[in-house]
Amino acid sequence: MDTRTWTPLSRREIAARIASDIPNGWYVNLGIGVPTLVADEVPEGREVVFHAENGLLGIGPAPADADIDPWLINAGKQYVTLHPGGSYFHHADSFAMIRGGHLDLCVLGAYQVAENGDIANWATSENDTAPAVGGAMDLSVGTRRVWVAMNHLTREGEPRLVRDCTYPLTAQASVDRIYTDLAVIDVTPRGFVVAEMIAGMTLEQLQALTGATLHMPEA
Amino acid sequence: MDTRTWTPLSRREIAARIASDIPNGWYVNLGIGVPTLVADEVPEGREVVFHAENGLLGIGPAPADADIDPWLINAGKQYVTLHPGGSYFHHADSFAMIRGGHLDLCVLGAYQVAENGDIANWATSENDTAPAVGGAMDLSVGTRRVWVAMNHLTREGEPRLVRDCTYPLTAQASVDRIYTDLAVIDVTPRGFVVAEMIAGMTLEQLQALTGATLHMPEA
Amino acid sequence: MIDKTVETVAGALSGVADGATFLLGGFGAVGQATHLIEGILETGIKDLTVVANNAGYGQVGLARLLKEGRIRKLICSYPRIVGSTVFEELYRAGRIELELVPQGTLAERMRAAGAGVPAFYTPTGVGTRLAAGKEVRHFNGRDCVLEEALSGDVALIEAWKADRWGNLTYRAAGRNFNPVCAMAARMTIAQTQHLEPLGALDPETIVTPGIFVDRVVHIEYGSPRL
Amino acid sequence: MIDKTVETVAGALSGVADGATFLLGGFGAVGQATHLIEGILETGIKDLTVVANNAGYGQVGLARLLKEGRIRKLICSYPRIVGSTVFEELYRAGRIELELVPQGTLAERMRAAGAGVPAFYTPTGVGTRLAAGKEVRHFNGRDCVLEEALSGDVALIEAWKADRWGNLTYRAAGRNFNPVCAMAARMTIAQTQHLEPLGALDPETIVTPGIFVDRVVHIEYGSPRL
Repeated sequence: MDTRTWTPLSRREIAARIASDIPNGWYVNLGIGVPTLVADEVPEGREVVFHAENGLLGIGPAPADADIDPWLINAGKQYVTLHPGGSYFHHADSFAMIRGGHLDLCVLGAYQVAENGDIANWATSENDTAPAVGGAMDLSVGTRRVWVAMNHLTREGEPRLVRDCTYPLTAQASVDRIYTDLAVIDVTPRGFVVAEMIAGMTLEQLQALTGATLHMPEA
Repeated sequence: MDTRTWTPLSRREIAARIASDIPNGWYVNLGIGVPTLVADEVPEGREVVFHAENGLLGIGPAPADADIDPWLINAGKQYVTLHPGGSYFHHADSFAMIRGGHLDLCVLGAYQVAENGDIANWATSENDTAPAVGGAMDLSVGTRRVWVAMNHLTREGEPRLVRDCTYPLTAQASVDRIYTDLAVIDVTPRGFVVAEMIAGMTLEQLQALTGATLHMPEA
Repeated sequence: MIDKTVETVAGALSGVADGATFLLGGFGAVGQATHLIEGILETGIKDLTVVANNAGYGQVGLARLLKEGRIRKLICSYPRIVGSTVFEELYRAGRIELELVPQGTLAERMRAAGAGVPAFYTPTGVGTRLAAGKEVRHFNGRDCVLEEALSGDVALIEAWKADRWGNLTYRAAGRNFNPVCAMAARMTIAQTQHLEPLGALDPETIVTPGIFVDRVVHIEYGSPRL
Repeated sequence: MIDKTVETVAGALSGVADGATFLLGGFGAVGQATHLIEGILETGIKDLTVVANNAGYGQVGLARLLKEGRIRKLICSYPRIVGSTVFEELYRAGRIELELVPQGTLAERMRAAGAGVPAFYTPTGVGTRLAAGKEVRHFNGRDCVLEEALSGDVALIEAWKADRWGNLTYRAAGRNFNPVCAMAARMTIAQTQHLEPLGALDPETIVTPGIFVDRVVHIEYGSPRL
């Protein structure tokens, strides 16, 4: 019998929680997985401009099958549409936007985040066969803010918020905020600071599921 | 009484001489002065694509007054036209073309050229008031070939082809060929090699007007 | 809703401050945001650093700012003004600092700032007095100098068409430094001849995407004068 | 007269040689010059180095070249193939060399090659295993790694429209790496869906000016498959 006093957020609930924190007018890049879902959860009345590494700004919702343009895909290779006001550009310009600090935010998935903001999200061991990195390293160092969306624990029940990443790093000290199925946690000079927990969760319970010390916000 | 046995080429004749050496299909940047005249002297039947630093490829002839487009100027700030097939781009892309070796040729004016190919064409003393360089340094190091168009002598009768430049350098060892009002001279590992002299000129006479040793082509 | 348009030049320039670095688009008279540049005069700010290819033209824009003594330093490839000697006079009198930069290096340094590249090597200028004191390094058989990114606090640029997201197109040779300045400044302000509804600009033909633009002011500025 | 058009894929690829470095445009299936890439198979050349964002898609193009053992080394940000395990098998067997490069660094290294910039500094990758052994230097309070330009012998790219001068436009996300590869190769070969008369492409909307393009082959290649 499950004695837990809480219900973890679903993937869509995590995405909606993130979307609620994105103000009108931000330029945002979304990674694959839960981050991609954020686009559908932007609150009514806000214009958020979504960017894709492969040279798109102003990505709109997924098309109906009949409306697919085979030349219009995002970085996750899904068919998308373009919002009025959207634009196309080449890869060097696209990563100039990323590395040059022009994007307000990227939302990434991760395997691990360390209490100093280190992120590991591209390889699960030093000896990965055929490792693949894509744009993760550029996004992590380049955008003004990096928010991570991930489950609080691995499938095996190991904490993903850790003192030091054991997986290969994507970037050093770059994560600003973490949204998990259990909590919202800021990465600060003090380390992990709990901004929010789901209903029924106590700090002690959350700490037991976390691999580094959790702090409460200063009064 | 002028005892000279030769008649120096006019500015237009120098330009025509240069134009006759430009093959069909080259991409060419022309400096101000005599080089600019080269565009009008391209032999019938050849397509040469002219580039301007301020973001034009495919420059056509000067417009009639009635056809002036005030937005369409070259790097010398003269009104120009655009040939069908021409294109516009920004300054960073324009100098990517230059520095990246995509232009087959630039034709520049110069104060002095040294026998190792050093060129001085932007400042006449180390203490110039309000010196101005423009794109001369980028062109001199970047294009595949650098041809210089200049009079053989200064107004004061000093040689412009010299052992070492005394004016501030634009670039080191970059000139390939010099077209003067008296001769065509290649810059080679041996130094200056006379490719051609105007009618009535002897090597001895030309040498007397030149500040470094002139060589004849190897047989 | 995103609306980057502002009604007036004064509104477009609100917040600019003494000591700021301005990046100015334009090449000669073409593509220079003269109304915005003259708007700086009205704000009263001074001690400015200005990055621009030329030192202005005629008696307008940058030439007026120079004349009124607002500019401490000019970073420039070709500091000549057709029809004015104001820059030469200030320079000879030691009343303005000049950093002379080859034109391609000027463009590339701003592009680098916009692209998050803090420094790069280039063969331009090696062995000349403009490279004096700069680090030289050998790549592929060739000496190159290290050049650092050049960013600005404010870019003042001129567009042909714009929309409320700040997407821009240019006209002919009016493009020049404008898209490069737009990338390189913390705040980019554009004056545009035409303001279009969102979606009217073809996404294939937008030259400066709105991500690089903060404010747009619609001014029917007419034709450049040569 | 300048006419860069060639009639056949074989003609477009004439002169390519063993050991060459190929730059391939495309991101996933979109914008990849599949007909030209498959044309390499027919030429019989081998020992190739290939620079591409992905390791191909499905059973076509780059995936076929890999399968036939023509490729010695892949320089790539995301060496995965949807619908094929050929790269993984070669890699595990030690039969292909992989240089893994962050996607933005890959694009910027090619852009640098095209722009005559031999090397640049970037914050991307600092402190990760992809920066192992690379020079690190501090700029403005931040560590950056030195990255060198990446050029190719031949670029194979896909355009939407082209003319006989080699001017190109692209379609939507088909632009991606294509303009960057075009700048960075000694010879750039484009397959184009549409061939237009000279002057039909608006000079304001040409994305890759013909100066970056050597040969154009008109192939009605249809739509990309995902």
